[in-house]
Amino acid sequence: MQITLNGEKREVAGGTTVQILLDSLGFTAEATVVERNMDILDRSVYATTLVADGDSIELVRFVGGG
Amino acid sequence: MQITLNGEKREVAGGTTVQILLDSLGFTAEATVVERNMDILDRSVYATTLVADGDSIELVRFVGGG
Amino acid sequence: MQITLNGEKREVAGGTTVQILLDSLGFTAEATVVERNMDILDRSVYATTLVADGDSIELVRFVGGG
Amino acid sequence: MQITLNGEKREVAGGTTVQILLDSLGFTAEATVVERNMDILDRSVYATTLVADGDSIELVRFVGGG
Amino acid sequence: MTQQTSRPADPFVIAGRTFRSRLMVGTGKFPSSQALKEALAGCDAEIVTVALRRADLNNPSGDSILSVIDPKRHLMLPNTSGARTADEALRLAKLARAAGCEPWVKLELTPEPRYLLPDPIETLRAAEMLIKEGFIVLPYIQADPILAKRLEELGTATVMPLGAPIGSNRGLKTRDMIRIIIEQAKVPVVVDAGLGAPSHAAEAMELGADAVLVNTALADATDHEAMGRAFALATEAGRIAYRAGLGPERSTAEASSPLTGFLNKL
Amino acid sequence: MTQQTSRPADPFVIAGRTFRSRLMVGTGKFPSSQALKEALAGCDAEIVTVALRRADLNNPSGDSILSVIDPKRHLMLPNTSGARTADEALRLAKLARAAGCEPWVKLELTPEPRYLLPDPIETLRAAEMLIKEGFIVLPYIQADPILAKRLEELGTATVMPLGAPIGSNRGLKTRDMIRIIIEQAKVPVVVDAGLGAPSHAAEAMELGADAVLVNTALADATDHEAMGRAFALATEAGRIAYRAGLGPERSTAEASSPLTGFLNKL
Amino acid sequence: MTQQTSRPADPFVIAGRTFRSRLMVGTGKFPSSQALKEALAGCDAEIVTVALRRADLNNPSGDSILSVIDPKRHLMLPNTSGARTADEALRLAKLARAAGCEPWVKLELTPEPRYLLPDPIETLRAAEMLIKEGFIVLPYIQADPILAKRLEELGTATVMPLGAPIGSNRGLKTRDMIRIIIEQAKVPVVVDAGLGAPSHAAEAMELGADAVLVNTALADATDHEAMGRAFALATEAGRIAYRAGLGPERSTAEASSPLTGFLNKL
Amino acid sequence: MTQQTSRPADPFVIAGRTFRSRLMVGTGKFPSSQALKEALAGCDAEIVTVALRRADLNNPSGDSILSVIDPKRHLMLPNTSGARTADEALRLAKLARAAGCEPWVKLELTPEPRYLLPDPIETLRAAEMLIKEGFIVLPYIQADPILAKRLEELGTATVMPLGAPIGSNRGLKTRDMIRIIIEQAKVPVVVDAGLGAPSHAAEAMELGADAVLVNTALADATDHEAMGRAFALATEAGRIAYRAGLGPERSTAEASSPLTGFLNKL
Repeated sequence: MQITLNGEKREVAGGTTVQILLDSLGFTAEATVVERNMDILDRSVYATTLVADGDSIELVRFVGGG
Repeated sequence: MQITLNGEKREVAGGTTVQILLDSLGFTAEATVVERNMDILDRSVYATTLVADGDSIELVRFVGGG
Repeated sequence: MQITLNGEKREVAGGTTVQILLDSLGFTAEATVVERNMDILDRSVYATTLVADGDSIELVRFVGGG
Repeated sequence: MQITLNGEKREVAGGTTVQILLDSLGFTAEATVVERNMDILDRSVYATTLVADGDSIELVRFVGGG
Repeated sequence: MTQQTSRPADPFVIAGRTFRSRLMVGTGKFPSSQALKEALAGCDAEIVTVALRRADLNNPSGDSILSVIDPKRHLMLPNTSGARTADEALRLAKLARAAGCEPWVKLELTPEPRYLLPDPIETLRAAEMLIKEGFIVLPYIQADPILAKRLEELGTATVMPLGAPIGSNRGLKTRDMIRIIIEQAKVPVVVDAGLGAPSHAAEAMELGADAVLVNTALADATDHEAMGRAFALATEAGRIAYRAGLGPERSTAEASSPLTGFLNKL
Repeated sequence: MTQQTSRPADPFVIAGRTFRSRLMVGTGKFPSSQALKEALAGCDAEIVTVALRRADLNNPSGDSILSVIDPKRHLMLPNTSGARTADEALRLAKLARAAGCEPWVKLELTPEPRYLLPDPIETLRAAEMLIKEGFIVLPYIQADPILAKRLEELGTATVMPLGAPIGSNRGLKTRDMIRIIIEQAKVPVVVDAGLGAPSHAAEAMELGADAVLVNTALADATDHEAMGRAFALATEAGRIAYRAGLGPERSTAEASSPLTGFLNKL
Repeated sequence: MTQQTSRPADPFVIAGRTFRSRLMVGTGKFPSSQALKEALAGCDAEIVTVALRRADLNNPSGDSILSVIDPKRHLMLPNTSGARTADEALRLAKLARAAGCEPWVKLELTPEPRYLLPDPIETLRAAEMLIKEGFIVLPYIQADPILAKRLEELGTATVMPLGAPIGSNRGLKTRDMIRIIIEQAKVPVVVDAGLGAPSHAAEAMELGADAVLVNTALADATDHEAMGRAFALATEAGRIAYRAGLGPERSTAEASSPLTGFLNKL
Repeated sequence: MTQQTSRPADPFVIAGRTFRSRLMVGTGKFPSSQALKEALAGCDAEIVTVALRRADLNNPSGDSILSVIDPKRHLMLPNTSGARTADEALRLAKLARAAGCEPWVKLELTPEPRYLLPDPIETLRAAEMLIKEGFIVLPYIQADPILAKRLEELGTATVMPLGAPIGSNRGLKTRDMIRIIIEQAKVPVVVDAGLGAPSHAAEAMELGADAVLVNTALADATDHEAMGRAFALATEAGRIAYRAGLGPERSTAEASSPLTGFLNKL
């Protein structure tokens, strides 16, 4: 199935959880926030939240800023 | 009967029109705008508009301003 | 005899030395410089330098300045 | 013979007057001042003043300036 | 190129109406009608602002501002001074129109009396209401480029950023922001408030302002006609210079006399 | 009071000679004689400065500055630019006089080329020598009030303090000292150098300067006649304002519309 | 009076939380994490701002800002940079909170990229929404005293007026308006943006600002720790001077050495 | 790079003698010896100026400045205030030396009392005489780059250009000329007079001045020790920043947060 990840189209296998997605990308939960279809996900649900076809997901992190 | 004229309470006789009021105060219609109970009156109706008890009337004119 | 001390005329007795003059005025040599007829006197000669009639003497000291 | 004209060495024939020099260079007396060995020459003597060997001559004129 | 040919190419247009003078004059605080009359004559102003106030019941035939303003030469521009809310500003604008003014209004919303600075929120709200009612709106604002852009997008006829607080005579203290407003504006920029000397007016015009509004400096003058003339000349000077191309600032000197052709040294 | 009556009461006099214009013009760096001609026409200057240099031997009939300056309308004021010592300045002044100039000289002694700033010691020395030789001396100086006073006491016809380095267009950077010089001077004060915009000229005149000298800003302009006109207008504006009485700066606002007579609040 | 006794009496409190340092630091544009680390060490800052951006999918373990910020010493203050509307600002604030930040936010709404100036209308709207959501709001604004007062009345924890455009290093160009904001504010005033040198920070503090925020000047420095130290010292200097009582400007001199007791003249 | 390594590399040397502090303090106008003592303690100054005056015959044991100055910590630098000619300055310098001062002198020649501005001619003459007599001369001068260069060539140990008239608290009004003096000087440049706030001292040091001298601002303070501390911190801040590399002014903004990686718009 296809999702939009940080603005890019991506294919992901069915049954992929947010945690699996992060792991596959090499991201650690600590430094990252996940927004799914405009809703912020609590870290506690990463492992139990399935990514669905058409999802728009944003992985956000802190950078230097004034 | 009593009206409020530019913030001051005033006694006026029944049957007083706006025109009569202006004349009695020595104002000419040209230089003045009359607001009656927050409604601006057209000059053409000064002579036919009766002042009613409790009316709030403002006589306004231009002054120097920046 | 008469001298001019810091611009004021003063009477002093004959035989007055600079040291005697300072003592009589209550000045200590340390904090003060003495200029006699435009010549700066060395402290070592205060005791042996006689004040002469008509002398112009300036007692100078440090004050706050920018 | 040789002269220094505005800093440049120049050969001029004997018997050359300042006027002849100016003419040969195409300068009009009006717009130019002549300084010969640091002395300013009056225009009236251009025709009668001979240029001598070793003379230092400056032809000066007005230019735009602030 | 000569002035004769270059000047006509520089019309000053607000809301489709062309003006000759780029100096607007406020009529407040003059010691007498005569003083105001002289100032207006001296600067040959076209746009003059006025305020609306309650008539003095004890002085009906009082010395009127209208005796000085000539409808043939002047556009009387009523301001909304005294208003603290958009509704009060709308009310004053309507009264002015009813009194015979054209539907032009200098929108002025100053909630606090000490510095008389404009309220950006109420000013934007009032501008929207006034435009809906068909008014041509000239808003007095802080030197805020984003606010200026938003007002322009709403449809105001100009923006009138301040140079300094009203009557302070401090000059173009907001120079950097005024410069940005001018760079971004598609409507005329009129610098209002704080211009206390002709050099301030010239500086604003040199930056590219389309016009300036002056009041206090004229009212405070000893010779009102002369000061009016001075501001008119300086405003024109600044405008001409803006169009004639000013040079850049340099951190070192640049000789104005040739650096060659020196005589032999002594 | 009207301009008609007040203006004639303001003659500009240097060394007993009366001038109409308070804007002096430097003639350096113009792209062409035509450009200079237009600038002079635009500002209607009376006093124009020129420099003396070696004639170009390869270009005897070269385009001459004299073709533009009209002895009937202009006083040609030779400067001593290029001189680094009093003796060299004296030599240049004498050459200028021999070339037919009146015995007026703009004394300019600038030992270093980067900022072209005047040397106070040599300038004072040269002024003394020139005055002895019968010259009318207008010295270009740092904005140094004590030096200005000393030159005045020597007998110079004016003092010409700088606003900023020559050609820098930076304006009246020495404002505080210029103000003191004006307050103390008994001879005309002419602000010279650094005035890059009409507003700078107006500001100097508002401070009470008797005149200004401008060159670079005119030479750099795209439209020379227009820029000349702009500086002339601004100089006049500043002078008129100085005489008409400018108001003080205020730290708070002062309402230009009445603070009474407001309508009942909504 | 001595520092020992006077200094403890000067706590810097925002939203009930007391800070030691009055210098806030922005973490953008540093050449490396090491450079930022040195700057933070040099100025011993407590409040440091950060931004939120999309993670780089190709660089998951990328050099993180979090490696430099020490939760024990620093309060990480997320900004809403990138937001052009109140809704986007709210979204970013929530993301930051979800990422573990305390509910503090530097509200930054800059619709246009050239000057990055704040939008007064959206900023006010966003402040209201954020406060409702329980955030402690520090809004970046134009130096607009009326807007500052309105934000304070809404309940923002501070106001953060700009001195000049972000990164311009131009200093306190809005000085007059900042002075008015400080005079009228009941919440801390933090001067943000444009402060390019320690003297700018000191000037803001001398005016009575409660704190300053600096970023570009630190990031641009050659020696980051030294520049951090310089800004910290200047900020403290300005604060101490504000409390110790600065003298007034004078238009004439006032002798610092006695004007009496001179010796007889030669 | 760390302060520890960078700071020792920055000694302040006058006439071969190294100083720790770049803040010189004038001792005039303090309300009491205690106030001066606190100010000196607060700024930890090394070089302190004093004046010479006639002793008060009626108050021989009067409160002496010497009670506050500690020869172990302070270099007492006598000034020649009160002198109007080079001869009077020489006389005062000799008196100071006879009184036990080292042969250092702050040369101050101010003929007029209203603005107390230095006389360039007499100052140059006095400097020559004093140097011949073996004095180490620190001359107070107008911000005149040519005069500064001439004094340096004569052999003065420093030049001390003014920022504004003595005691005026107006700050670095002569900024442009100070910048040129610093650029051209081979001896230390000490900005003296007019510095009324720590930000003024920092600004002078950021320009590259080697030191500053402050008096009035310290004497006028309410808390003398605190103000002394404030000036010391600001002077150090300005020096560190000068060495750490300040960024350039920019006419537009430069984002301090990234302009990429924004989230999808709402």
